Parts: sequence; structure tokens; C-alpha cells
Amino acid sequence: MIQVTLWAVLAPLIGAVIAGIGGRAIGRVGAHRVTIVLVAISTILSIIAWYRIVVAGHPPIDHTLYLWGVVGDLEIPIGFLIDELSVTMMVIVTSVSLMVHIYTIGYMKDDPGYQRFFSYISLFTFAMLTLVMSNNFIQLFFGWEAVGVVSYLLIGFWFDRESAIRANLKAFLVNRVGDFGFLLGIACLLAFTGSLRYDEVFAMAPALQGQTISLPLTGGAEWSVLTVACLCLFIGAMGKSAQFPLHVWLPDSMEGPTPISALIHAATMVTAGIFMVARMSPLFELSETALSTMLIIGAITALFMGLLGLVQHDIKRVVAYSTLSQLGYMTTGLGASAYAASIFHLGTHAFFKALLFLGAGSVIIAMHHEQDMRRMGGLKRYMPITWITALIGTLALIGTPGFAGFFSKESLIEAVHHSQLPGSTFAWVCILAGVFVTALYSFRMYFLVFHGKERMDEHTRSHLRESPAVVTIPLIFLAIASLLAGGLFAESILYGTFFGQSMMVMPEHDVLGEMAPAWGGAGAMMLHSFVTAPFWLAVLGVVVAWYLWLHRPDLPARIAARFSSLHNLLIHKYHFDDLYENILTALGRRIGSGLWRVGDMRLIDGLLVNGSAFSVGRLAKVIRKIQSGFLYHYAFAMIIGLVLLVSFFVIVRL
Amino acid sequence: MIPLSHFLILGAILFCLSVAGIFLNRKNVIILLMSIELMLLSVNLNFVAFSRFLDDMTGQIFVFFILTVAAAEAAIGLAILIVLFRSRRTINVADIDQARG
Amino acid sequence: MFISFVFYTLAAVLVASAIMVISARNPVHCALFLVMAFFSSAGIWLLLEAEFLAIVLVLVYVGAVMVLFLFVVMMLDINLAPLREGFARYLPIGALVAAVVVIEIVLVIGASDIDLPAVGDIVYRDADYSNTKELGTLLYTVHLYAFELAAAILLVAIVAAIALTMRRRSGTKSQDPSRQVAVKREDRIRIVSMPSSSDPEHESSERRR
Amino acid sequence: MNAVHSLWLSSLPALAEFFLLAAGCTILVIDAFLDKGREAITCRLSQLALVVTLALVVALFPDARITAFDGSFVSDVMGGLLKIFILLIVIVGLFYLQAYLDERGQARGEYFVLVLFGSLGMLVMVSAGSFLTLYLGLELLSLSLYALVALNRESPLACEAAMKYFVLGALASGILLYGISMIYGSTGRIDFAGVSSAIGDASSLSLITLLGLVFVVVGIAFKFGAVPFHMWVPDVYEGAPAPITMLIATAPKIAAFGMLIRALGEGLEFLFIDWMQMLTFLAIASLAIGNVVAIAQTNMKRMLAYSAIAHVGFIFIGLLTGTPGGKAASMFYVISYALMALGAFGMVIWLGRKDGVGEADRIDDLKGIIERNPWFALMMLFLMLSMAGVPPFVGFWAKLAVLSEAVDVGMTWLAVTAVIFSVIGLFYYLRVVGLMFFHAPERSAPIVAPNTVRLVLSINALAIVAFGFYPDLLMDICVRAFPGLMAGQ
Repeated sequence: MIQVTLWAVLAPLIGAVIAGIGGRAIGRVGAHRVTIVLVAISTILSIIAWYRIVVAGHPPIDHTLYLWGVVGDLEIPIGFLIDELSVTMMVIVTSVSLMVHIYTIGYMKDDPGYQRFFSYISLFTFAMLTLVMSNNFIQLFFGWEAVGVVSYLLIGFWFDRESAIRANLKAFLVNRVGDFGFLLGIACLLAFTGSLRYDEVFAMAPALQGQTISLPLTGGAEWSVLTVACLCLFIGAMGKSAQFPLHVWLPDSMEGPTPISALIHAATMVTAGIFMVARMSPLFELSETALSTMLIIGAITALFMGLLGLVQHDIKRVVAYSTLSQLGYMTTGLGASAYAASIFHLGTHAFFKALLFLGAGSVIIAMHHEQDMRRMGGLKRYMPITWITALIGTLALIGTPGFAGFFSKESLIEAVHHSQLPGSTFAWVCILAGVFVTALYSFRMYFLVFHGKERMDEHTRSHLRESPAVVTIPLIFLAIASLLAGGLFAESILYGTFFGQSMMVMPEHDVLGEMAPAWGGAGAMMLHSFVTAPFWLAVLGVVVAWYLWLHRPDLPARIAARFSSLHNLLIHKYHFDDLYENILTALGRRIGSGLWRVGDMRLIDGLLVNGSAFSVGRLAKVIRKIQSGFLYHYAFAMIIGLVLLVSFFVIVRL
Repeated sequence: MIPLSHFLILGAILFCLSVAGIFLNRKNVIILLMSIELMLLSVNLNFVAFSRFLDDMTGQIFVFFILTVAAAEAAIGLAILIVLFRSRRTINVADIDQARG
Repeated sequence: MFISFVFYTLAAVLVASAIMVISARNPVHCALFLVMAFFSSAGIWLLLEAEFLAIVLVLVYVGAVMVLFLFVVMMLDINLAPLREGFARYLPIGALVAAVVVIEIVLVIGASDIDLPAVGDIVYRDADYSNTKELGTLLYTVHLYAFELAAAILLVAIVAAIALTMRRRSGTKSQDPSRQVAVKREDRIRIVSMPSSSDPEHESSERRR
Repeated sequence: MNAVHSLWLSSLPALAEFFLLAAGCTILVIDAFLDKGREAITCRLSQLALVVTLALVVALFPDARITAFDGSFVSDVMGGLLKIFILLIVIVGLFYLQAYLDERGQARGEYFVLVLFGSLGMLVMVSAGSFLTLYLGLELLSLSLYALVALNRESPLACEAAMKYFVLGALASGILLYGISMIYGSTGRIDFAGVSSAIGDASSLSLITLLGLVFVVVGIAFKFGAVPFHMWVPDVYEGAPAPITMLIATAPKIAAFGMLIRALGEGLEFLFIDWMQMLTFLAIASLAIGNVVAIAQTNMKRMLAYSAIAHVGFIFIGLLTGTPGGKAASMFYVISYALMALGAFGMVIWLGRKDGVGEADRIDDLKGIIERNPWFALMMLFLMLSMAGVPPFVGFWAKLAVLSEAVDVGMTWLAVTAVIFSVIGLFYYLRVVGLMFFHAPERSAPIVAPNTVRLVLSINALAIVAFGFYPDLLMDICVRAFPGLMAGQ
């Protein structure tokens, strides 16, 4: 079993190394063959592991491969924790990754960095697997950073684009904030438990409940250790899973190639935060403050990020805001202690969001890399497979009964409804409103792209055709998954033994347990949904979308004009970017660019002239003048050093 | 007999003069080399004086080796000087500042 | 008393010539003042009964190293006039730092002079005592390892100095005895077969050659 | 007869050194008879000589401390280990040097011979038993290096670097000698054991000894390139031909470490409190200046020079704890630093190559290396991250070891300072990584290097990774060098 999982992790790494280093030697075809085969092996092995643990009921494995280092009394292990949660994540990660690998063949066909791209996505798969399979915090952190690094590499993949470099920097800086919190959280746990291993930390967690620490800058107030640790960890999750207010990097990350948006920025990496919180459930369960925080942050993200999707014209950005919103749903679910529902939604979302992204990518290919929806329309006629799969993805996203998204989202909303924690009512209202918004922006996109007038120019229209098989086959597979993944697993995941003991829920928080008696099977749930609010809200959203963007396409502009202040707020993304730009990133970029591009003299001069903020680069430039190049200055410095040493250490003794 | 401290003070003065010679000299590299010789001379003076007052030959042995090394050093220093002069056409200390920062 | 007089005279000469070494305008003068410094040092060393080293200092330093210096100074043919620019400008700060170092060292020496072992009971050697023999004995026994290393250092100096400065000039004429000795008959003379008859065609080709 | 026999026997521990000396002389003569263009033979012979020396060091590896030549030669575990790494690094460095010279048509046998003598100097330094042998080893090394820097006579920058190196180096050794004379005067001894016992027996601390200590510390700090005695480092690193810079940056650091342990740790151990404070001062200054000024650099070699200065700060931090564990951590640091620098300069030689002439050592020359040669880019990535102290590479463990030792002796503030400066330092390493991965290359020519160089470079970089995953391999060795640690455990 350890062999199986070990090779599941290593196979993509081997693929990445071969494609990255031997790329020139094995050529383009060689590169994609090697990586795809190896990722396929990894997928198969993951499924085997999943089958053994979840279906055949093997006990979870907590295996330390070797002891990496010992620092004082602290042991730093490298090992795997293979339980229901991690095998589920493995299957999701590897199967989405496999689809994206195949799809990339078509999407990146003409790109000069073809082999490099395959190398990166395989490397990403490796990093993500180490993250989910870790049995200790250090390895978790490495995986965490490693997926981040690959993500930066891929956002900046087209490094000749200025906007890509900027987006890259933004993602880097925002994630630093999150990572810092994450690291503090780990450090806090380490300080109080003395261990980095999950099992040991979790075992000690209940004993920590009563302990408090007083933090500086809080007026000496005593804080519960667990609350502090959990909040810090959650800040990490906020960075990686792009929760409000650290969400700003994700839409910009769409500068990367589309397969990346699908793989990293929708299906897998951004869910690392969700996964991490679920994994840490024995800690979060002990801190209601942290749970409430998650409820509120998640709900805000779910609703308000969805609203932003309404005013975007770039097809990928709409999907990106949709991703933010759905991540908000998952976070809310975590806050309600419905971990299983959140992970369930994570899984279904991975499939249908990957599907939507790849569908968007397919459209982009057909449109010759045009991403503006205002120049699309009526594509249904030209791209039947893309159309039908995108429709399935959209239906799954808005939670149409029967589709994957329905089961996970519906249960999640219901779970939040059952929650008794502070803030749960607010959260419930937000995510309920979010259902309407989701339906609205999803079908806005759908109608604008596939129906209505054909707004593209004549040249593009004449070249419109369905994408090649390497693109459509992953679409079809993902569409099937989006259709079936919900109903098949709903019962065992939500109420059954699917996740076994891998996530811990306190009896008083067990909302899913409360819902269990009402469960009458997938069919009953579908039937029941026709009398619930989410369903009708979704229908309403679709109808409004149809009316606004298909029936009366002139209306949206007039509404925008009428409510121009609101519209402006949305267009400017609640001014968050400006806020960060002007206050935080200005500082960050000043230091950052000073450090990144100090070689650029002009930049330094600019900073020296108008930089009131502290800049290390500036300091460096001043100190560097001491190194004048003159021998006598050097000798003089040495003698001054000698005089100082003699004065400090000898003359004072006289 | 002259006290030891006088020899040592003489050595110290010589040492500082040679040090000053190195960082005061702005023009001629060859005078730097001579200052270095002077500095080693001051060290040697210390060793010889100590050796005498300690009645221990080791100091003189050390001086012997310093003299050897100083000769080798002078040879290499002058060789570098010649190479420098050939490539730059100058041995002006203030002119050898291409590498800086 | 006489010894004191000699010492202080030599010390004064030594310091004066050291000052001249670092301040003279002409590098040749610098070198000559350095020679003077070496001579007075040698005198001081004789007072300290380090006869061998005193002689070596004069022979090796004055005789070889300083000649090398003078040789290089003259070879490089440096423009004298501007070489002293800036000296006066930086003199105050330089002098200050140098003075601080001297004062610090003197303070330390002054404070701890008594600490030195065996000061005061200086042993005066007999006339037949050989400083050289003593030194040699130590050098070839206790300090054999260092002696070998010194040899290596001198070798490095030779290799480095030659490698750095030697260059083959094109156009210089020199003799190579080994090639002269190894020369063969064929290298020196070429036997040309001359036809006895006066063939005009052949003659013209010879002329062309 | 008997005396000769016993001389042989007593010089046996120094057999490796004598072999290297003899080999150097022999190769010098052989080189003189080789035709122009056959310098590769000299290089291979030199490497062979070094390999044999290495074998001798291993064969004569001492279990305990042995002295020879009346205490002027010391052979112990630490010395043996340092010698092994010095020799390994020089052997590897010669591959680069030969390929570099060969490509530019500058090959000369003297390069290799001088490297051999320089290596001999390093070996002498790490097994010095007295100030005299220490000084001679130092000069043997320094004189070889001065000449090596200047040996590329056509380059004005190299000549300038050599001149600066020479003058400042001579000044530093003058200062060192002045210190030694003071220590000799106050203790009457020049061998470390004698100096140590004389200081230990003295009723009170002589100020003259203390004065000598300051001067000796300055001399050692110069060799390390610690602030404010670092001024030569950037200029020499930039001016010297890249493989020579590599040789200056790597093995001599290990030798300087040996020198510091011998002179301060063994000779002046009773003055620990004093030299510890001095090293603290130097360490902080080095960390600050090195990391900050490196940010403003545009030349790769200069950047690595300032990075070296910053690393010296870390090496000192380990040493000034005064515990055997601290010394072991420092040794771990200096060895891993030498390995990283070896790889990094190897990369500078081959990544930024301008079709055979000159050196492309601007940081900008590394732009888009990922496109030109992904393997080298990956190796460079490892090296930069390791230098920056990012886990899981060996540089991280080195920093961790040093810092945890500092924390253990209650110098948390120092550890925190070091961490802050190394976070600042992270940026310039990451800048290199950023340029390699996120910028379009300025030239599109693929990077080609001789197979030996590729292989050596790859092994070097992968060793950084391997030691990162199994730091104990190296750490255990370093712990062995300082037996007090094992007794303490």
C-alpha cells in the first residue's frame, strides 16, 4: 500500500523531470506522452488506494518514510497519512490533472514552451499530492509552498506579457500574507505541543483547550491558544483558497494559460486551504471563534464575489469569480462543521469547474484567443460538444437537481441552516442569495457565449469549428463526472462512512448528523428540492438571465446606467484592488520591485526621488558607495576596523 | 640597557608609518609595496627585541621566515605591478578603480 | 650609555627614513630611503645580538630585494610630477588615524611592560657565541617543516614571477644552444644539382626561385 | 642513521603534504617539457596528484590528535576532514579551470602548478601546530592566489583585482604578524599548545596578549572576508577569471575555518570571551553589509561575493558560541557553503558563457536560462535556494544548525538578527531565480559545456539536494571533528 501511494506521488515528479530537463531531447510529442502516461499511472494508483481505503475498508495508514532531520528534541519526519480524506483528494487531484494534461496537447499546440508547460503541470501534481498525503505540518507546508511556486511559474508562464508578470507578483505578495499566517499557526502549535506530526498534535489538542497566551498589540488580552493557532492557519487557507479579503490575486491569475486556470486556480490548488481546514478539523472543532470566522468570511466571499461575476466581460474572469464564490461556499460549510459536505462540494466543484474552464478554453481556441464575451454569441451552432458540456457544467454549478453540484451545494446550505454558531444565520442568508447570483452570472455567460446574435467578426466566424478530440474528450469525461459524481456518492459521503474517522466533528456541532434522519436517498432529495428555496432561487436566476441577456439584450446596459454607482462598485471590484494598490501593494511593490529589479537604475532613481517608504534597495545603493574601488579607501576601512576593535576590546581594559 | 618598551614603541611607530603610507598614498603603487616592506620590518623588529629579552631563539627563527616570505612577496608584488603597468600603462593607485560597488 | 646613544640615533634615522619612504616625491628616493631604513634596522638588530639576521637583512634585502625595486622603478619609467597629488589633502586624517594606532599600542605597551617574562636579566653572550650556528641548529631540526614550506613559498614566487612577467616578443634574436648542437648537415646545406649544359629553360626556372 | 629513521617516522603524518610538494615540483618540470597546447596533461596530472594526496590523507586518517615536527604539525580528525573537503573541491575546481582556459586558449601549465601549491598551503593551514606554520601556509596559499588572479595578463580587470588583493592581503598578513609578535612577546611561545598553556598559567591576563589577539583576529577576518575587512572580496571576485574566483571562494574558506579553529580555538582558547565578542561584532556587520549590498549588484560574481560575506557572518555565529556543537555547526556551514559556492560559480562559468570570449557574468545574462538549458536552470535553482537557506536544501540545515546552537547558548537576539538579514538576503537569490524562469533570454544560443563539466556540475548540485534530504550524512562527520560534543552527549 505504501508502495502504491509512494509511486502515485513519484510518477508525476519523474514525468516533470523528464519533460523539464530532457524536453529538448524527447521533443514535444515525447514530452506529453511521458507526462500523460505517468500521470495516468498516478491516477490509477490513486484509484487503487481509494478503493482499498474507502470501498474495501482497509484501515488508514500513517507511515513515516524516514526521519528527515532532528533539531534538538524536534523530529522532522517525512511520511504519508493515507486515510479516506487524502485518498479522495488524491483521486480528485490526479484525475483532474490527467484531463488537463490531455487537454493541454490541444490548447498549447503552438506554444514554444510546450515541454516546459507539461513539466510544470506534472510538477504541480506532485506537489499537490505531497500536500494532501502529508502526515505532518512541515511536509504540508512544503507542499503548500511548492504548489504556490508552481502556480507562480505558471501564472508568469508567458513572461513576455507585462500583465502576466504583474499578476504573478500580485499572487506572490498576497500569498505571502497567507503563508505568514499559516507559518505562525504551525509555529504556535509547535510551541505548545512540541510536535509537528498530525497524530501527536491532534492527540494533544483537547489538553490545550484551557491554555491561553497573551498576544502583543492586543492590550494584554488572553487568547485561547487553539483559537490563535486556528485563526492563523485559517489566514493561510484564506491566502491559498482566495477568501475575502485575500481574494484579489485569483482573478488576475487568469493571465496564465487556460489549462492552468482549470487545474490550479479552480480545481485543485485553491482547494488546498479547504482541505487543510478539513484535515485540521480536530483543532478547529475546539475553537468556535475560528468556526464562526470561517462562516462569515466564507459567506461574504460566496455572495459578493459572485456579484462581481455579473459585470465581467472576460469569459475566464467570470469563471474565476465563480470559483471564488464557490470557494466561499466551501469555507462556509467548514465553518458550520459540515466538513464532509465541504469536501464533497470541493470534489464536485473540481470536476464541473474544470469542465467550465476547459470549455471556456475550447471557446477561446475557436475564437483565436479572444476572451471577450461581447464578441461571442451563437457558438452553439459551431461547437456542439463544447456547447453541451458547458451546459452540463453550468447546470451543475447552479445546483440543478440531479447534477453533481446540486447534492453538495444543497446539503451545504442545509447544513449551514442547521448550524447554531454565531453568524450562521447571516451566512445562511448570504449563501442563499448566492444561489440566485450564481444562476444569474452562470447563465449570463452561457447565453452570451452560446446563444443570441453572433457578434464576432467575419474572419473569426469563418474559422469557427469544434475543437480537436484532445480538447473535447476531457470535456466529455468531466461532463460525465459532473453529472454523476453527486448522486452516486452523496449518501455515503454526507451521512455514511465514506470519510470514516478522517475528520472529527464535535457532537454539538454535528449538523450533518442532525440532517441524517431526514435523508431518504438521492431521489427523494431531488424531489424534495422542488419545494426548497435554493431551487426556486436558481430558477429565478436563470429566468432573469434569459430575460436580460437573451430576450432584452438592451436592458443590462440601461440597468447599469441607472444604477451606475453600484455598477461602478462592481466594476472596480469593491475597490479592493485600489485599496491594496494604494496602501498595501504600493508599499509591497516599492520594496518588492526595489528588490526584484534593483539592477534597473531608473527604478531605483525613481524610488530615491519619490520613495518615502523604506526601501532596502535604496539602503543598498548607499552602502555600496563605500565600495569605491580605491585601494586606499579599502586599506583605510581595514585600519578603522582595527582601531575600533583595539579601542573596544583592549583600551577599555587599561 | 635600553628597555624593551622602547624597541616596541619604535616598532609601533614604524608599523603605523607604513600603514599610513598605504592609505595616504594616492598615486604610486610601488610605494605601497615599499610600505609593506616597512611594515614587515617593524614586525621583525618586534620579534628580534622579544627574542632578545626572552632569551629565546624562536623569535629570530620567525624573523628568518618572515624575511624569506617578504622576499617572495616582493617578487610577486613587483611581478603583478609590471603586469598591471603593461595592461593599463599606469601604476597610479587612483586609476585602478574599475571594479567597484 | 654608548649603546643607548647608538640605539636612539639609529632609531631616529630609522623613523626619519621611514617617513621619507612614504612621503618622498621620487620613487627612486623612496627606495633609497628604504635602504637606509634597512641599514639602521640592521644596526639595531646587532645591538640586540641578532647578528645573523642583521647581516641577512643587509645582504638579502638591500642587496637583492631593494635592487629589484629600483630596477622596476626605473624600468617602468613613471612620470614623477603628479605622483604626489592628494597626499597633503589626506594627510591630516591619515596622520590622525596613524597617531591613534600608535597611541593605542604605546598605551598597551606602557601598561604591561612589567608583565613580560624575564625582562631585566638580559643574558649577554660571550664573544665566541655563534648566533648563526644556534639559528641553523634550530632551523634544521625543530623548524624543519617550516623550512620546507619556506622553500615551497620561494618556488611559488619564482614560478609566479616568471609566469606573470615573461613574454615572448616577436622579433627578438636569440641563440638556442641545443638546436645549434643538434643541427644536421641537411639543415645547413642544400645540394642543388646543376646541369653541366647550359639549358636556357632550366636556368630561367632557377632564377625565378 | 637512527636519527634519519626517526625523522622519517616522525614526518609520516605529514606524508600527504610532502607528497603534494614533491608532486608540485615534478609536475612543474614535466610541464616545462610539454608542448604548447598540451596543458590538459598538466591538469590531469595535477588532479591525479591531488587524488593521491587525498588517498594519503584518508589512509593516514588519525583516530586521535597526533603532532609531528616538535608540535608544528598537528593531525587530528577535524584537520583530516577539512583536508578531504579542500582536496575534493580543488579537484572539482580544476575541471572547470581546465575547460575554461581551454575554451579561451589561455591554458598555461602554471595555473595548475600554482593551484597545487595553493592547495598545499591550505593543507598546511588546517594542520598547523604553531603560528609559524600557520603563517607559512597562509602565505603559500595567498601568494599562489595573487599570482593566479593576475595570470590572465591581458585582462586589465584581473590585474587590478590582483593588485588590490595583493596589497590588502599583504597588509592583512602584516597585521597578523604584528599580532603574532605580540603574542610571542607575552607568552614566549609560538606553538599553539605552548601559547595556550602560557596564557592559562599566567596569573592575570596580559594586555599585550590581548592586543596581539585583536591583530590576529583581524588577519583571520581578512582571510574570511568579514566586514570591515571584506573590501577586497567583491573586487577580486569580479576581476579574477571565474574559475579562479571559484577557487578563492571555496576551499580557502574551509582553510580559513581551520586556521581560526587552530589559532583562536586552540592557541588562544583562554581568551575565548574576548574573541567571541569580536566575532559577534564582525558577524553582525558581515550579515548586514553582505545581505544588503548584494541586493544592489548587477554582476553575478559581485553578488556572490557579497553573499559570501553574509555567509561568513553565519560561520562566525556558530564559532562564537564556543561549544563543540557550535564549532561542528560552523564546520557544517563552511563545508556546505563551499559546496554551494563551487556549484554557483560553476554555473556562472557555464550559464552565462559568451561564445568563447570574455565572461558573461552580469545577472541579466541569466535571463531565461530555462529556455536555453532547463537542466542547468534547475541546478542553479537548487543552488540559489540552498544559498538562500530554503528547505529542503543543505543551506537550510546549515543555517538551522548554526542558529539553534546560538539559541542554545542564549544568544537568541543574534539568531533573530541573522534571520532578519537572511530574509532580506532571500530577495537577491530569488531575483536570480526570477530572471532565470520569468524572463525571455537575451541570447538564444543553447548552452553547451564539455561533458565532464556537465557531469561534475550536476553531481555538485545534486549533492546539495542529497545533503538536504540527508543532512545527517554531513552533520555526523562534523560532529566527529569536535570530540567534546560526543563526550557531552
